This record gives sequence, structure tokens and C-alpha cells, in this order.
Amino acid sequence: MKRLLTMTLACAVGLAMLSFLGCSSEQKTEKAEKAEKAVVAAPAGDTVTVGIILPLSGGQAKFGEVEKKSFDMALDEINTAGGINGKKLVFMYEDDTGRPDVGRSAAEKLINKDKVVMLGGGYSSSVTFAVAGVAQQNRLPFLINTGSADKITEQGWEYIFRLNPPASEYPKAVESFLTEVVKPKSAAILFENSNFGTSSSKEFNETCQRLGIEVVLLEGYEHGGVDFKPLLVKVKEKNPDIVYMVSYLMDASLLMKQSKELQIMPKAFIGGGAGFTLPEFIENTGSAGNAVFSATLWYQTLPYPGAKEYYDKFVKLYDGPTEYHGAEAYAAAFVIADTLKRAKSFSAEDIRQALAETDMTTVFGPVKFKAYDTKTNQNDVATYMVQWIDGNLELVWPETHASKKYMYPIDWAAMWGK
Amino acid sequence: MSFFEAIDITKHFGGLAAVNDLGFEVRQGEIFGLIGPNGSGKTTVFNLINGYYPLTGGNILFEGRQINGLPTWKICKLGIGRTFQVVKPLRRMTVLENVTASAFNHTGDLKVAKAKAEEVLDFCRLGHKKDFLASGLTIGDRKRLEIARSLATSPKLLLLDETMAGLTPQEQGEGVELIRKVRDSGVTIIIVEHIMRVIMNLCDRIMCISYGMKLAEGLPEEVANNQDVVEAYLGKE
Amino acid sequence: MDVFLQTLVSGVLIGGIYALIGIGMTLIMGVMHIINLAHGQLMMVAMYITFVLYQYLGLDPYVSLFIAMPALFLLGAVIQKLFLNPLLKVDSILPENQVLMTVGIGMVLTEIVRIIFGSDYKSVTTSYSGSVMYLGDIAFNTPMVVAFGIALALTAGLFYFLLRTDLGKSVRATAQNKEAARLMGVNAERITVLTFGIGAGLVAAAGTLLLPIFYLFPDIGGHFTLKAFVITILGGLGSTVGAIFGGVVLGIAESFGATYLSMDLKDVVGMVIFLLVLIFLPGGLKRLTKI
Amino acid sequence: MKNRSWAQLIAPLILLAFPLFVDSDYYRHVVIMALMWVVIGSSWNLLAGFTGQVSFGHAIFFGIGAYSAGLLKMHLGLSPWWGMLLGGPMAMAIGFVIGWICFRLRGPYFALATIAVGEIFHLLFKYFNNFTGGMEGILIIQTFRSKLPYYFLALGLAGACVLTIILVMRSKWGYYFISIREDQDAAESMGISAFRYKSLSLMISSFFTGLAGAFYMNYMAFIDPEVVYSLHYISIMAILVGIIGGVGTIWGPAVGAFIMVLVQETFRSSIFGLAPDWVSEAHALVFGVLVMFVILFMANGVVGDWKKITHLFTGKKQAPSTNGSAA
Repeated sequence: MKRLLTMTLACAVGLAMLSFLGCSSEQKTEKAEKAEKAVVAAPAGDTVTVGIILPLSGGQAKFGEVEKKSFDMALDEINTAGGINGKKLVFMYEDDTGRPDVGRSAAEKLINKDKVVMLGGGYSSSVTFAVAGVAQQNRLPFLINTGSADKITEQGWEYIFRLNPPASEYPKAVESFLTEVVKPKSAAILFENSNFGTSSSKEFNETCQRLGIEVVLLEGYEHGGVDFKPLLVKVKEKNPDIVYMVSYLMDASLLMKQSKELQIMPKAFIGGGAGFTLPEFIENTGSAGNAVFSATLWYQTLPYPGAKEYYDKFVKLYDGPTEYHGAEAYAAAFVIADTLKRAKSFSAEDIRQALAETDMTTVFGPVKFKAYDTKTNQNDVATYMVQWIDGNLELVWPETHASKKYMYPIDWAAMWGK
Repeated sequence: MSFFEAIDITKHFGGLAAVNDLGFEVRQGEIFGLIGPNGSGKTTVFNLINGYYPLTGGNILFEGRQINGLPTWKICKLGIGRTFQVVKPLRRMTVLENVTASAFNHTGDLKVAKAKAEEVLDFCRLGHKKDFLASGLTIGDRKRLEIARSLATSPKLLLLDETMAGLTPQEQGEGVELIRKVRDSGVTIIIVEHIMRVIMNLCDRIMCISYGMKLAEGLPEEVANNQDVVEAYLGKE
Repeated sequence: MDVFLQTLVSGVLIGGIYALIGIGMTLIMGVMHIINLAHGQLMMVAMYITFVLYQYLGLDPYVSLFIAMPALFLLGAVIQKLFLNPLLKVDSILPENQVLMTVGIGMVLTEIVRIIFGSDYKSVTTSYSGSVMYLGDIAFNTPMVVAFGIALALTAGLFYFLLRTDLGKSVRATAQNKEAARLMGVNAERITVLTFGIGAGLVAAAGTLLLPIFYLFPDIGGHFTLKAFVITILGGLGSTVGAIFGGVVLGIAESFGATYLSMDLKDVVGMVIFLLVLIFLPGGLKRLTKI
Repeated sequence: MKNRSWAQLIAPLILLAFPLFVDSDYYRHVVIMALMWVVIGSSWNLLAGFTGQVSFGHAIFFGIGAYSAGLLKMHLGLSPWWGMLLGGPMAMAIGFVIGWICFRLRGPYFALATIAVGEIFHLLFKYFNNFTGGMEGILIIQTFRSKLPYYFLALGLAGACVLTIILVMRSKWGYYFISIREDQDAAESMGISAFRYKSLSLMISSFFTGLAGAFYMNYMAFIDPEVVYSLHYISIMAILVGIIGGVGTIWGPAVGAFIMVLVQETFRSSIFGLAPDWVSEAHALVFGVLVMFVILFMANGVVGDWKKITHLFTGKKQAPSTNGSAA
């Protein structure tokens, strides 16, 4: 009995402390924020804080890291150039660990506790979707730069803006390449059973049907498998003209390595973005990754102002290459800065207004949010196709922008040997 | 209709017959002793009556009803209680809680069950230790607890499995007295015991088994003097 | 026919890796009756050791085997001695608290590795990573064939150890009855430490052999922990030959599930078989064969 | 008796008054999450701590509850609040079936079986994406912008759950549950159908876990199979909450839930921004170490070993415990 009493008392004390913490924190956080501001602020003495939600740990941290570096680089440039009308811009990063529930909590914290003026980031589709829900409900603008599930901009949410194209549009360039060059009759579609994988593969399946390409195999897999041969052996048996894969980095590497082992030789292997464009892909796969195509959203030789400079600076600063995810983040940072500069005030409504009126050119291309098809506040982006040629990622399609002529048809037997 | 009857019960473990074609009858109100050398299958017989093991062959009738094939708890509900040779106190419950739990056998009411448990504990002279944790009891008290717990289920037939083993002579005396008291309260008892003094003292009839087969059955003196029984215990000369 | 054969070959080869993972677990579960839910995490640690040796010293993973295995033996022994054996003296409501302890150990190992190495994916690409042997049209991945061979060799070695050496006999005695073994003069506590060490060493071999064909990240362990106990139950507790058998059965079942049902359902097939064996065939598949 | 009723009034009162003192949505959110974990942890504890059946699969019931709400919205366009009605019974039904399959097994084998069933649910909900939405998940917009309705709902749920468990544990069922935990064979010979009462315990447990799941759908507004069927983040967390607070005690999981959520949030925010950034990565590590520590030195958790802890500070020698039972 006594034990119960002490227990309850302990609970009570704990709660009391928590409530104390809570009420005093209201003032405290303000104080702390001010103190923080005082430390970091430029002589002008004022800052404006934007919350950025990225996967900084967990399976997607690789991409999150590239994006964070790009955000940091852009932030530095923005503040060097005078910040937001004299105020210093601050990015407050929150780690979503790749899980939507954590992302949601992070958004709650940024909005309610840290009182950021708007949100940015959003890597994986599920996290982005969950965070977008929070932002919309709290009526705080959220500029997405990577999360690509189509659904996100199909809800009619006026506070959600997306810089990158929806997943269904990633293979737009692939589509024209297929109709003009490869002219395949059959296709196999393999995808990771994730939000991005499922929605992109669904869309590509529809694309194939529209183009009259027979989809002989449409199959998902669980991330983390060691052995893809049972899946690939089916691909080999069906012998499709093209194999389209939506995978993150490691599965992408394993799929190609094991395809080589099984000597699967379609007219073309095409990746649906994500894992197929990272430098680690070719490191892991070696010759097995050569001549693989991938959809992409950006390439450093594209004639956008600053694209090449961004790439070179990134390589110099961080001693490693960047790719379309980095460019998305870098561009998003400038869109955020541009919006805040134009906004009449830092109220959510004014920022939303300014964001909606965005019309600028970034390293990622022109940015303008519009409503089309079933989507709203969606930036319409051109897409491209890259190919790994002799260990380098080259832009090959559309040909007008190509950094190198595509390698097709491909003589797998000669390249792989046996 | 006999009160309790085992008809040709058989139990095989793998190829080994632990109990073989054993038949016996127990009359209402008597104390029936089951004796036999180590490994002769006494505890197995209890486990068969109690439904812990399924029978390989034969039938067990209780108050005219076939009980083999029923689960243990149902057999208990019908009125057969048992104690375990290796005592199984519910260690993290108090003595009272142990007995209360089994007193719920025929009631859903906590008050009724508790009252019943207190009554049984007093009957078994454990009342003064009712708030002890079962894990803290001496071996003698644990055996009493076993009996109290099975009594609290209000059995008509009680199976006592070596309740005297490991007790001091004084405790044994108390035990014998307790078992008599139980019988006098109207409960029929089958008892497995090694200590001959206790058996001879208590039982109305005795059956001796060896290798799962019946050697002798009858009044205590008859069985004790039976040549086969003596041989089974002492070995052939 | 090729599809069938290639699936079978893939299944058997991946089964070899599975067997290596399961064999350590079966020893631990058989002797100490502990379900080690940190098994995959131990493997993960071994993989990181191999990775570091390769990255910074250029050591071939097959050479690292001789470093990773002893290292994990030590780690396993320390875990058993410091964290699991003391629990025998603790009176807790749930007898499963040793299992829960391994959950905690697994978390801690994962998080320490995450703090040191980050959650990036790492991989080791050796010259032979992608090397393949062909028999007709059927591909045999060389590192997997090697892993299979080593799995067999380690099983044979363990079998010999348990059957023929005094120490091994003590281990078996402890597995059958700890109290009796203690009475016979076996230092049961030391035996459990030794057994956990060997179990950890064996799963280290699995990790090291897996690295050239796979990749690693801190969270990789959980997935393989699940495999490990599936294999152990399939093969029958404490049976070394059973672990090989269980591993190969799981490998084949998953492969056929993936080929003829769907790649998505590969793990479901494994789990369903596991559940069926657990419920309807206590003692595992070895009961069918009487090995 | 007086002490008890007095003490039991205090905790709910403070929790009721909490939002009056704290108007930060963030802190309210933290307490809402803790209250949700009180429900899950207490439910797990009823089955594991009181009935002795360690489940590694409570994510199943959580997921069923969450999807009951989510699928109503997705397929029928109904408000996910209806899920609060459907989620509990659905989870209970599934719990009954799973019990029917898995209660043939005892001890650690039961635990293993629940892991397997949990993974099967996880993978099947991913696979049948036409029905469940698969990895695209189900997203709703919260009904209320204020945290208050959610706060009181969570508080009500936690209260109902703990109260139910208190009542159950004082009744015949409670005695039966503990008897089964202590010795299943002895319990059977006392006229207790182990199978029936284990199933009852599991059904109560899964009912409340399902309710917590339905609440999660309504409050967090996004679910996918990885989130709600997670072995690591739901099933194992439920166990750790129970262990830290105290297995087999009424209030243990409640205390454990608050400890877990507070540790997680304080470390995730680098101890309110006072510590360097890397501390935020250590929250899982700290929690893991805490779990190991508790199992080693406080086998009965913070609540169960409360005396031990207080005596550590007052310097008194520990008296042999005489009140280990919970009923």
C-alpha cells in the first residue's frame, strides 16, 4: 500500500516537474532563442529561422547528408550576400530518421516550439507526406524539394509547394528515349516496396500501357535482401526488351551485379532515379553498372545559371560529387531566401503568398508553382536521362543537352564477358 | 456404479510401457494407498487420472462418467484435486492468494473465495502464515499449502502425491492427522507414499504396483505380507 | 527447367550463409536455452571489423576471418560473463529476462556502431565479389560457394569439438542438465561463457563471408537475428547438423517463394514455415530425419 | 486503504490539470505520446507481466487498430473516429485467433511465435497494397488543431486501461492470470483453464492496444505498415516500457512510458539544446543502456524495486520483500 503511495507520489512529482518545465519553457525558449539569436546574429541583430526536415540518420542518411551540405552551402552564400533584407537566415535542421512518425514529431516541434516561419526539406515520400499534413493543418508553408509521391500535391493543400516533379514524371525523358531510340515491345518493372518505389512503378506501368509496351513482370521486393536471383531469374526467363528498376542505392547495386551474374541481357537497363545516380553505385557495381541508364532531374552541365559552379564548389568544399538531390536542396534554399525577401511580413499567409508568386531561375532550372492536371502548387520540371559510360555519369537525353552521345545498342556479352 | 474406477489403463512413452493394463476401484469415503518401488509408475497413474497425460489405452470413470480425454482443469472442476510430489507453490503470491485462486473453482465472488480459503487454511493449520509469500515457506508448510490449495477446489476425490516425503517425524504425524481430518470431512483420498508407517497407519486399502502392473491389492496387512510385494521392494533372493 | 534449377541453386547457396548464422545460435540456444536476440547485431559488429580491416589495412575479408572470429569470441564471452550470467542470480517475474537483456545488448551495439560509423551504407568490393562459375547456364556465385564450403567445414569442426573433445563433452553435458554437470565437476558458468563466445565467433564468420557480396549499415542486424532463430527452430535446437539443414531449407523455401509466389512474399514464406514447425513439429525438422 | 485511494486521486488530478499550466503544444504532444504508451505498455504488461506470456507482437494489435480507423476512411470515406469503436474489437478478434494458434506454445517459444506472426502481418499489409494502401500509407487531416481534445482522449484511454487492469487484477481473473504465470501445471490442477484465461488476458490486452492504434491514426494522421507494424519501434518498445517501469505491477508500465518518452525527447533535442548536437544521436543508446541497467540491477523495474531505489538514497538496508504480489 505504501509502495503504491510512494509510486503515485513519484509520478506526481515527475509530472509536476514536467509541467513546470513546460510552462517555464515557454518563457525560457523565448529567452533561449533570443540568446541564441544574439550569439549567431549578424550585427543587424535579427534572424529569421526556417525549419528543414531531412533524414540525417537511418537508411536514407546518405541522401540527407548531400542535401544538408547543399543547404549549408547555399545558406552561407545567402547570408554573405546580405541575408534576408539584412536579417540573417538560419536553417534549423531536424532529423526525421526516415520514419514518418518521427518526421511528424519533428515538424510539430519546429512549428510549435521553435516557431519557424516556414518549413523546407522532405526527403522520403512517406515522411514528406506526413510532414505536409502537419504543415497544412498548422497553416505553415512547406517547400518540398525531394519527396515525390504524386499524392502530396494532389490534395489541394494551399500551403504545400513542391520544387521537384512528382514521381510519375521522373521517367518523362525516358519515355521519349524509349519511343525514339529503343522502341521496346516488352518491359519488366522491379521496385522496392516503399512509397517512392510503389508509386513510381505504378506510373511507369501505366506509361508502358500507353506506349503499347507489354509489361511482362511487375514485382516489388523487400529492401535488405541478399539474393535477388529468384526475382532476376524470372526476368531472364521472360526476356523483356527493357528492365526498369526503382531502387535505392544498395539494392540497385545488388540488382545489377546479380543481373550480370545471371547474364541477363535486355536492350537496356533503366533506373528510376534515386539509387542509380549516386557515385557509390558505380563503385559498388564496377563493370556490372556500366551502360545502365537512369532517369534524373538534373545534371551539372545543364545550361542553368550556376549549375556547373554549384557542382564544382560542392566538389571542392566537401571533396565528393553531388547529384540531383543536392541540386534540389541548393535550389530550394535560394527559393526560400527569395520568398522571404519578397514576403510582406513573416506571417504564414504572407510567406505563402510570396511563395505562390515565385518566378525565378535556379541551378535546378526555372521555378514557378502552378496548378496542372490534378496537382496544385507544383513546379513543372524538365527531366533528363543519364547513363554510366566508362565509369562516369553522363547526360545522354534529350540529345540537345547531352554531355555525351548515348551508348546504344549495348553489347553486353563483350562488356561483361563470361 | 462405483465412485472411481480405472479400467485397464495403459500408458506408453515411446516404446516403453509406464503403466500397463492397470485396473482398480476406489470406494467413496476411503483412503486408498498406492505403493510401489521407485519408477513403478505411481506418479504416472496420477498424471493419467488428472488428465496431464493422455491415455494410450483403457478408461477412467469418475462417478460413472468417463473422464479420460478431458483436460486437467475440467477434471478438477468435476471434483478431483491433486497435489504434486515436487511441490508447485505459486511463488510470488501469498499463501492466502494461493489458496484463494483455487477457491475460485466453484465461485466467481472474491469474498466467498477468500472466506473459503481462510477456512481451508485454518483447517490445514496454515492460517497464521496466510500473508507469507509462498516462496518463503518451509518444505513442511509448502506441503501443507499443496494440500490446502487442492482442498480449496472442494474436491470429492483427492490425489496426494508423496506429501510426507522430506518431513520430520513430527511433521509426518501432523500430516497423518490432517489427512484423516480431510477424509472425515467427506473427501475420498488416493495417496501415493513411500513411508510404510504412514501408509499402514492411514489406508483402508492398498494397491502395490511394479513396472506399471498390479502386484497386489487389499487390506494393508495383506498387501504388506504379500510375497510378490516383498520381493519387488527387496529384490528376489 | 533453368528457372527451377537456378532458383534451387540460389536457395542452397544462400542457405549456406543462413546455416553459418544459425549454427552459432543453435549452440547458444541449445546449451543455455537463451534466445539471443542480439545475434544479428553480433554479426553486424563482425562485419564492421572486417570492413575497417579492409578499408584501412587493405586486409582481404577471408584473412579478416582470423581476426573477426576471435574478436567476436571475446565480445561474446564478455557479454555472457558480465551481462547474462549475473541474471541467473536475479529473481525476476519473467524467466525471459535473459532474452530481454539480449534485446538491450543488441540496441546498444547498434547505437555504438552508429555513433562511430554513422548510418551510411558501407560495402567492400573485392576482385572476386562478382566472380561467378557457370555450370551450363546455371550461375554459382563464387564467394557464396566458398561461404557454403566454410559453413560445412565449421560445422564439421564444431561437430568434432562437441563429440570428441573433453571440453565439448562438458558443453553437451551442460546443455542436457546444468545441475548434473555441475555435480560432475563441470564449471557450468565457464562453459556458458565459452559457448556464447563460440556462438558469437561463428556468426562472425557468417558476417565476414557475407560482406564481399552484401553491404552493411548499423541496422542490418535485426533482419538476420530473425533468420537465425528461424533456422535454429527449423533445424532443431542445439543440433549442429540441423542448423545446416535448417539454413538450406530456409534458403530454398525463400527462393522458391520468391520465384513462384512473389519476391515480396519471400520473408512471409520463411515465417510461415517457421510457425508451422514451431507448432506442429516441436524439435524441428531433424525429428523427421532422426539425425 | 485510505492511503491508496488518496494516492490514486493525485495522479489523475495532476494529469487533468497539466494542460491548464502548460500551453505549449510541444509539451502537450510529449505527454500525449507518453499517455499512448501507458496504454500500450499496460496492455502488454497484463499479458506478459501478470499472465506470464511474453509477447513480441503487440505491434499486430496496434496496427490492426490503426488500420481499422485508416481503412474506414480510405475505403468507405467514414471518419476515422469510427475506428475508435472498431479498432478495439477488431484487435481483440485478431488477438483471439492468434492466441488460439500460439498458446499451444510456452515460454520463449510463445515469444518467438509472436515475432513471426508480427512479421507476417507487417509484410502482408505491405503486400496487399490495393486494400491497405501499402507503403503509400494512409494520411488524414486531424479533426482538431488544438491538442486539448487529443490530450483528454489519451488521458481517458490511459485511465480506462489502467482502471480496467486494476479491476481485473482484483477479481477472479486476476488471481487466475497470476496463477498461470507462476505455474501453468499447478494452475490447471486448480481447475484453471490456462488456455481460456490466457486468451482472455490476450483479448483485454489486444483490445486496449487496438484502441491505442486507432487513437494513433486519428492523432498522428499518417500510418504505413512500417510505422505501425514495426517490430522494433512498437513491439519491442512496449516490452522495454514494461521492463523499465516494472513488469507485473499495475503502475509500472505507466511510469516506464513516461521515462521512455522523456528520455527520447530530452536526448533528441540534445537536452533542450544545452548539450552538443551529437547527444541527440545518442537517445537510443541511452535507452538501451537504461534497459540493460534495469534488467541487471532492478529486475522488477522502477516501480517493483522502488524500495531498493529509495533505500539506496536513505542508506537503509534492504528488508526482504514480502509483498511481491500485485493482487
